[in-house]
Amino acid sequence: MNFVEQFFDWLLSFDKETLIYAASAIGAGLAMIAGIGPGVGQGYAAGKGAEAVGLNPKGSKQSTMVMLLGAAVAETSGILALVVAIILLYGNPIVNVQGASIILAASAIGAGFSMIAGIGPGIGQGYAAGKATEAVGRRPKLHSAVVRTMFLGQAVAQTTGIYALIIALVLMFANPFIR
Amino acid sequence: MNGVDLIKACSAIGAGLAMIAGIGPGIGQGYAAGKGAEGVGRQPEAQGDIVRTMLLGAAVAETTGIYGLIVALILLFANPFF
Amino acid sequence: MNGVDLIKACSAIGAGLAMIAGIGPGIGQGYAAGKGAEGVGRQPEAQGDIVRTMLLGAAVAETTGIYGLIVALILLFANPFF
Amino acid sequence: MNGVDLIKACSAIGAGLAMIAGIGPGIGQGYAAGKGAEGVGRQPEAQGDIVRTMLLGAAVAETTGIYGLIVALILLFANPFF
Amino acid sequence: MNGVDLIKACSAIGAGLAMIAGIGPGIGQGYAAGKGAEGVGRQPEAQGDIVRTMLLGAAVAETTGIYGLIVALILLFANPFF
Amino acid sequence: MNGVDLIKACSAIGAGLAMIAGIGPGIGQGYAAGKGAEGVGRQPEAQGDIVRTMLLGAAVAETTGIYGLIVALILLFANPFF
Amino acid sequence: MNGVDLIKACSAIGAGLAMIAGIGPGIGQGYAAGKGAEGVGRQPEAQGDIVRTMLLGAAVAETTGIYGLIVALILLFANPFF
Amino acid sequence: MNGVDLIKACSAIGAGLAMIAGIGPGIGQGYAAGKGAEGVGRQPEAQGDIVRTMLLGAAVAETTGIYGLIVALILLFANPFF
Amino acid sequence: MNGVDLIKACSAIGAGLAMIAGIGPGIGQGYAAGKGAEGVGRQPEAQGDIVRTMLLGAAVAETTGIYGLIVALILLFANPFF
Amino acid sequence: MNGVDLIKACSAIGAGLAMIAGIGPGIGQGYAAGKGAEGVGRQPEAQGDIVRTMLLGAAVAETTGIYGLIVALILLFANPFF
Ligand code: NA
Ligand code: NA
Ligand code: NA
Ligand code: NA
Ligand code: NA
Ligand code: NA
Ligand code: NA
Ligand code: NA
Ligand code: NA
Ligand code: NA
Repeated sequence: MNFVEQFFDWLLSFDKETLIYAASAIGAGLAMIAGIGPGVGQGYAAGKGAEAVGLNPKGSKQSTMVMLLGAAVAETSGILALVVAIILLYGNPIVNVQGASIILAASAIGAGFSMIAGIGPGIGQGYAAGKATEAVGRRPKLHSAVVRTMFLGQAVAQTTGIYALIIALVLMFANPFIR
Repeated sequence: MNGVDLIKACSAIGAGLAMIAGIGPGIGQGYAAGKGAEGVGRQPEAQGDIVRTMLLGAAVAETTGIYGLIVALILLFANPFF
Repeated sequence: MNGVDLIKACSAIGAGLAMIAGIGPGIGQGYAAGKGAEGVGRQPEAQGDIVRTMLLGAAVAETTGIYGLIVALILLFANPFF
Repeated sequence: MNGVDLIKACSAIGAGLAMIAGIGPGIGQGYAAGKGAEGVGRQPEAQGDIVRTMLLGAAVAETTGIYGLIVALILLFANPFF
Repeated sequence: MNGVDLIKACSAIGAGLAMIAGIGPGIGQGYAAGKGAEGVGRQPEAQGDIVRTMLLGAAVAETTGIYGLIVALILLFANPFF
Repeated sequence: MNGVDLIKACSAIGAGLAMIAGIGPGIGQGYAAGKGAEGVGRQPEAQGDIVRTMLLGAAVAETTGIYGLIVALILLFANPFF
Repeated sequence: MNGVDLIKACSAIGAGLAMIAGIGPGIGQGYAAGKGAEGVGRQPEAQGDIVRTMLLGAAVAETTGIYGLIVALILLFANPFF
Repeated sequence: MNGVDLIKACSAIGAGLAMIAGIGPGIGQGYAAGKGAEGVGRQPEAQGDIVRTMLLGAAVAETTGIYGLIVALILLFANPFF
Repeated sequence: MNGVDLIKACSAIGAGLAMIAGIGPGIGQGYAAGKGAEGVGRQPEAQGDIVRTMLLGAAVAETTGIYGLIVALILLFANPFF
Repeated sequence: MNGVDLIKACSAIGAGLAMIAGIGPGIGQGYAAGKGAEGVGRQPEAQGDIVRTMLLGAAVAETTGIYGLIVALILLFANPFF
């Protein structure tokens, strides 16, 4: 007996749509794991914000604004993951592609794995948001220079999340494995 | 076994995976809680501002946990695949 | 083996995966506990405020762990798939 | 092999996965322990308050680890799937 | 191959997974150890209190690692599935 | 099942896994961004030096994320296996 | 292939998984080592106390790594499943 | 499907897994970048020494990411298994 | 394909999994290295004590990485399963 | 497909998994790099001692990454299973 071949035979006993949808359910779940990042990062920013308004209540408006601004950037990879999951659930482009069902199903899972990279930018950008909040809380006058540096650094930290999105989109919309 | 059963089985796994996102808000909001408690101890007169900022930031940090929950609930109760 | 059995088997795995969310509140609330203990040692007179803020923040941090538990309990006891 | 055996097999894996939640309280409570020890060294006169706050916070941080244990025990001893 | 063999095989994997919980207490207690060592260096006169608080907190942090061990031992030696 | 299909399927998963490397640069560069923003807030006159060092360090931190991307692109567009 | 072979195969994987627990003590004890080295540099006269506390705490932090090793060794050499 | 196809398929997954090592250097070098930027802001006159040490340390931290890349490239282009 | 081949295949995966434990000592000892370098910069006269404590602590932190290596080597070269 | 092919396929996955250990040294050595850069900025006169301690500690932190590489290379080029 060869259980590897048996397993693949079992998988291929399902029709193409079934296999793709089953894999898409797992892929959507995997993509959401990216949400760890923004959660950690924005929580850090929240803590730094609470600290900043306590230390300098007069600058509390500015530091809260910086916290929210930085946290909004840190949300990006969570949103991207949600978008990929929603596409897999409601606008699944894979199911309309002609090709071997096993490749298409695996591509849905691969897209989900790829989005997990978003943990990184979420944490990192949130850290930057927190530090900028702290800095603005200390010296509100330097608001613009601090926020500019924060945005610049956050943009750099976003890149690997974008790479991951591109790979996920390629797997979903421009799958090179299907001729 | 028919195809819908396979989709349902994998949806159960997908729902479980989506919940893992909850690690993030849990860590982040706990950090905020710690910093809030620290701040309130140091500047009791600013307690209102500190707690309000902590809760505002924590609300923002909750979102991706909610996204995960929504995707899990869709997979469970409004599964578009069958 | 029939289809419902596969769904049940994968639901058991999904329930286990959903619990992993609990890592987050565990870390976060522990951080809050540490900061709370530190704060109480420094400003014993503010103990009430510190502990109240710590618990409020920890309650917020618990939510995603609860979400994970709810999804696991749904998979176990109110499974919509069969 | 019949279906119930597959459910039992996957329940064993699910129980193992659920325990992973224990990472969180382990880290968090250890952090609280460290902060508590630090605080007691600095303000020995506040030892009672520090330790009490540490333990209160650690109790809160334990919950998601307990949730994981409960789900594992349900899968093992009160499995609703068979 | 029969069903009980599959259950046993997956129980071996489940036992391994449950042990992963041990990451948490390892990190947390190590943090407490570091803070304890630091504290003892700074306030040698408070060594007794510091070490006692560190060990008390570490005992609390151990629990989820023990839960994981217990679930693994149940899967190995008191498996309810066969 | 045809063998090339299996290779392509697993290459899709492999490409997704390779991208997970991106967690690292995201966290690291974000840390650098935070330290940069902090530094500019403290020593505005050194802004040029701070930002330049931050970007140099961030460029170095990007490399392993690029490696992951390259391996994914090879698997997708220049797959040596078929 | 018979059932015992599958159990053995999965036991090999379970043993590997159990070792992952070792991440925790590795990080935690390393933290303690760093704090110990820092403390000894600052208070060389307290070296004995610092190192003793560091090692005591590190011993406590080792336990869950040992649990993982024991479960792995049981799976390898005293496997109750066959 | 023949055996070589399975090897190639699993090599694609192995290559993807190996790249995950890149998380480490990404975080570590980013930390170094942040500390470098902080240092340059504080001691602009020591910029040369700071940046040189940062880059030397970052080069050391890159190695395990390179190991992962090498293993992935071996699996892709110099696979010893077929 | 026979049963021993499956055991060997899964042992290769188990050996790979066991090595993941190495993440812990890598992080922990790196932390100790950083604290050691910092300490030597601050108290050059205590260099001997600092480095000795750092290495002692790092040796303790290595153990779980060694456990992982031993389990991997047992799986590879002294496999009790065949 | 024969048994040796399955062993080779799983060895490729095992080799990839083993490389994940590289996360640890990457983070740890990066931390050391950051602390080294910070130290050199503060005490340029101690640069030699700082860098030497940093590199010594980083060498110690590299070992588990090397273990992972060795196990991967054994699986690839000196596989004892066939
Ligand atoms: Na980037
Ligand atoms: Na959010
Ligand atoms: Na929450
Ligand atoms: Na809790
Ligand atoms: Na506990
Ligand atoms: Na790099
Ligand atoms: Na322990
Ligand atoms: Na290295
Ligand atoms: Na150890
Ligand atoms: Na080492």
